Amino acid sequence: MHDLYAFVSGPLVWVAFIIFFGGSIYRLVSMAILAKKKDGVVFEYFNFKYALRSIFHWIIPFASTNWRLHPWMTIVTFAFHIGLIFTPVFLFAHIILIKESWDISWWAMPDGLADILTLVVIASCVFFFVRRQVLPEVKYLTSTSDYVILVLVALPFITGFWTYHQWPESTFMGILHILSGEVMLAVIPFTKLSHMLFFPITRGYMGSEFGGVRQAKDW
Amino acid sequence: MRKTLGLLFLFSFLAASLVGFSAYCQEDISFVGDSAFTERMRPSVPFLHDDHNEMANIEDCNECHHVWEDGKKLEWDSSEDKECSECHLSQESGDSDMDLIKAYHNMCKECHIGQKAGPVQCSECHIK
Amino acid sequence: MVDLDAWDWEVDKRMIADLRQWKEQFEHIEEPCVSPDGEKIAAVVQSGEMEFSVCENGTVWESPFDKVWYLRYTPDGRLVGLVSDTGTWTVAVDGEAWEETYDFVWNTQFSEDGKNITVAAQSGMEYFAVTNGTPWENKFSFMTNLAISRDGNHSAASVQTISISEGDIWSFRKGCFSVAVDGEPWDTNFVNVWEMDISADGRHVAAEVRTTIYDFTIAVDGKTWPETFQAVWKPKFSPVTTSVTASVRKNGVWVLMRDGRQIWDRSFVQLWHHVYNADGTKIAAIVAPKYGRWTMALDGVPWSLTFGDLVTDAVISADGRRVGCVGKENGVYFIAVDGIRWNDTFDMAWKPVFSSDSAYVAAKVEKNGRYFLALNGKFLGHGFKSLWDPVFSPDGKKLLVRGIEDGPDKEQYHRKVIKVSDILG
Amino acid sequence: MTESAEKIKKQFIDKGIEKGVEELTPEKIEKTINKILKSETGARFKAYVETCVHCGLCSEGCHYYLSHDKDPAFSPAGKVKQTIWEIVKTKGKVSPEFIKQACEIAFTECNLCKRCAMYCPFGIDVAYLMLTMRRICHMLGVVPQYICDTAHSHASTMNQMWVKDDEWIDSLIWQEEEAREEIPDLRIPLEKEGADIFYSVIGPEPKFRAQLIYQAAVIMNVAGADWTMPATPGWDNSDMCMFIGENEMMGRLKKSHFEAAMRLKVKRIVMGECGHAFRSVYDMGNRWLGWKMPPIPVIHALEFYHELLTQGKIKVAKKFDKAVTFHDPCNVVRGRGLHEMGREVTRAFTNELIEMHPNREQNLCCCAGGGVINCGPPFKMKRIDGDRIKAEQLFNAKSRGASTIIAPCHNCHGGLEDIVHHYGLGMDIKFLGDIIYECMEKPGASEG
Repeated sequence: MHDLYAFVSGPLVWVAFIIFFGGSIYRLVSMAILAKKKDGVVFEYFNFKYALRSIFHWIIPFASTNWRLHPWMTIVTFAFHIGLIFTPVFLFAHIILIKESWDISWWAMPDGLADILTLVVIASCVFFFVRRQVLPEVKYLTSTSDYVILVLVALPFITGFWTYHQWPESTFMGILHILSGEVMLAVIPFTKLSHMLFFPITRGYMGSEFGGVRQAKDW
Repeated sequence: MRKTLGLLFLFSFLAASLVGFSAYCQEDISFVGDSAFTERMRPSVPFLHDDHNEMANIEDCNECHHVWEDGKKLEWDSSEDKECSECHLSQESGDSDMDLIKAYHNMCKECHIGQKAGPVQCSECHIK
Repeated sequence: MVDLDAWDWEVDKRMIADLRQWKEQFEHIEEPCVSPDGEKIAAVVQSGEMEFSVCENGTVWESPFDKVWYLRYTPDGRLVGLVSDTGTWTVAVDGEAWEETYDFVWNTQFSEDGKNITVAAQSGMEYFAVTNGTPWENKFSFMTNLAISRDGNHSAASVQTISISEGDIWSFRKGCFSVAVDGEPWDTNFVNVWEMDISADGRHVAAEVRTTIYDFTIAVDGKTWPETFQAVWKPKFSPVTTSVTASVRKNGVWVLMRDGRQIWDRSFVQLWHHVYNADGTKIAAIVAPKYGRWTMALDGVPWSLTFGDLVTDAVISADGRRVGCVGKENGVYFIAVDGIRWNDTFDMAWKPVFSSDSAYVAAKVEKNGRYFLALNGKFLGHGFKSLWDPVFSPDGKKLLVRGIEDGPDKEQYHRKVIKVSDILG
Repeated sequence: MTESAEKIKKQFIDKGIEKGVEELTPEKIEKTINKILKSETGARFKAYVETCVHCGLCSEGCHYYLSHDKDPAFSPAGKVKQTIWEIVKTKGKVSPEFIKQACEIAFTECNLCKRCAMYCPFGIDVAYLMLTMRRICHMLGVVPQYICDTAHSHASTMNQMWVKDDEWIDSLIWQEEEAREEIPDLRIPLEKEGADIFYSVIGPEPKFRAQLIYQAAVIMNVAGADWTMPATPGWDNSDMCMFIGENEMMGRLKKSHFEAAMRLKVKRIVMGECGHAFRSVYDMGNRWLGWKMPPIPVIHALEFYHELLTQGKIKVAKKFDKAVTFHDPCNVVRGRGLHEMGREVTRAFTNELIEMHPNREQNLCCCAGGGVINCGPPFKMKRIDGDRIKAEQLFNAKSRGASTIIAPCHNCHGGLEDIVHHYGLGMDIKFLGDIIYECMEKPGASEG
């Protein structure tokens, strides 16, 4: 168990972060090179002002027409993404681990809040799961990989919650938590989770075309 | 359909597990403590000093109660008369609570991992 | 070519006509045109109720027409209009209508010496070209892209050789179009035939064609280049040989080819309107070295100066040493010569004109609704109401200026010959 | 769940598609698809395909989806799933039958209106993906017959309607004569070098709607505009080649159009009330040729009318006496933001403008654009069924008093006519130019 812990909390963390950051940079750079080569228009018409204008309307809940059309989805997806990003980054337990390793630290949220956000993320995953099952237009588009991704995202939160609350086998869950977190991080650049990387670009490009060329709104 | 059922099962199992168990307690324990810890984010760490040292085969006090000077651990000096926070949270060092916690964690975890014995995960020490 | 030496090159300024009088005389007068030598000015005028004629230097054509349009001077100074009477159309030259009439005529073209006049014509829904009143023997169900040789003795056009019913996309793809040269179609049919060029000796024709809906190439006298491309633009014959050059699109970029082989060593985002100098040794073209940036390239080497909006009116001096164009950046026009942009900006600029020794270059430009001359980068402050392209004397030392000057109570067309050295000081 | 979609699909037979598919082999399909994907698609294609998280939020953006009782097969991503995702997943190993379905989806179940780009949180451009599918179909020779024929007309005549060079000029001369009866000194100046404005129209105008050229000439003359029209090919700004993915021909058409204007040394191109043509000259054809923006400014009729009105060059003589509603065409509203200008002119010339909902950038498509109406009679009912939601939207405006629809786009006009007729809405459809012509002051006009 000690060796396993040392492995998952040591070298594997490095591996996960290297894959995540390296992979993300690779995806973004290779996409940029491809765009330069074959989609010159993306650079020609990209306009930061209009890109940001569009992005802002989409990262603020209810700021776009479609967010207003789907209030539940909007609430859940924003809560989910906030929980998904804020919880791991501002979790005290994570920060102290980083402090121990690299002697850097930042503001940590109260554990109670982290608990709530974790439940929000897990509940959102359940919501997304049910949505994929229940709404015909979503079900039609859903493939197995979408469920796998959902599980990959939910797993670190479930296991984290589990081990934090010290339910049975919490040591094992602790290992599983670290492992699943690393897997999730590592797959971001190479799965649908890469929408995290490409959102600003695809949205920004559409915003640029709409704002800069078409002189119309795109939200 | 089969895949979906399987996934559904997995989800319900995990959900049930969340609420199905409760924490357990230990008797006759004493805790790692430092007066600097006024607010506790996690439960105190149960620690039976003599049992631990016996089990871990530790004889020298300064194995844990160390004294450092100029970046070197003093072989013949020890600090069992002090609280950890006297050095690890001193005015001069400018340390924060975080650094004190870090000192504790590193002290325990590095040794445990090195010895392949003893608790290392959060939940193993900070028992509810 | 027209003999420029025969023109009056004495330095002077003469009033040819006062258009104010014309306006009083006629109900309605259209925009005038002037003869190449500047001696004459003419306009379509409404001479009565639904009755049109042409007024030239104050004299009206003897017989009026139901309609006159596309009034143009031949290079040798004859006045040509497309006219209709009682529902039929023909060509009128200096007021004399051709005897033959047609259901419609259009697209007037002149030989370089102005002797030959060719138009596209339609009669009974059949299409053909007519030169000096003589039509092609063969007629076609469809004709477009009429081109003539420099001497005007030959004409060619894209024609439909196989009729298809509307919606028959399958027959279309087998190829129903060809090139008719003096009315004789090539043996080969193509899916489409577009613009064409006739060699200097008038004996060969090169055209843009597509052999399938996906394959584009150049066909010379009915024979295609061995390779096909993603797209092609208008081919051109060398002015002295029978070799053909055209820009073609290969692998998403444009290159210049001669007789099927690439001649410039680099490709461009766009490459079109290539022009030859007099002896065919130099080629210049409008190019886009990168997306959205336009310039001129001489023998494959682009200028470092580029324009964002457009480059047009490519011109190369007869000796091939100098290249000019009109460029547009951020909505304003410039004249650029040899990679240098003239300082002044214009609302519009016309094709620059080189003197025969290429020492001077002049152009018509527009600013705030007035027209001006610009010479060797210098903008001449005297504005005209209307102005025609400047013409250099054969020795290149004088400039013919044809313009309408106006004031509160005048609108006079003047012919003026000035010394280039007087302007440049 | 796709039953309804399947049912609808089987009703339509198109010879262009059927015969094209007959000549396909799996090898040819695979080779062509991979060639296109490799040589012509790049980062946008990749990012759009890989970024879509299958959330279904684009669905509400599509009028086909809304009109087919929210059948997911008609959602934007649903259509991408049935076309692009499949060819990417199989690396081009799809059957001729698949191409047939994909062709029908890409050509007749998407108007490329880009409304869904405003519904997808990622701004994924489904219209671009559908155009890519159309491009593949074109390269495979599987294109609906009518639009294919139109593209052939473009290629042969540089106009959409097989209008021959002389027919074009003749119809202008004829319209000039007609209009002179009303305004005696009116002119349609042909080939006037150095004019301020080059006025361009679409092929159907000289062929079927010459009245629009007449009206434009009257408006130009009343406004005292210095304008011209070419007596050569290049007069037609429309472009069905763009909509079948025949990009090479799109480029040739736009070159012909812009060069006609450049040859005549005009300052700007003003175009009639057409939407797709605007898209073609404003951000499609020009780009293929290498012009970042149109080399000569292109002013859509809506903007031009607005300019004439605000500069006082045209004046309101009387107000249009019926309450109107304003249909926002995708290509000039989502495509150029002209919705407020259109409304200002409409308000000036009418007593009452009743908004339909949604409107402006959010307006629902006419279901005719993107080349769909040009796919002809075989797909007419598909268009009408595919836009029931538009009928509801129009009916709602009608119930609040609107009796005339202003549709400043030819395709919208055609599409809305079919919808109004089929659903028995009993509303008139007009171009904005019709209203201006009817209601403006015409100082030079003869009595009568």
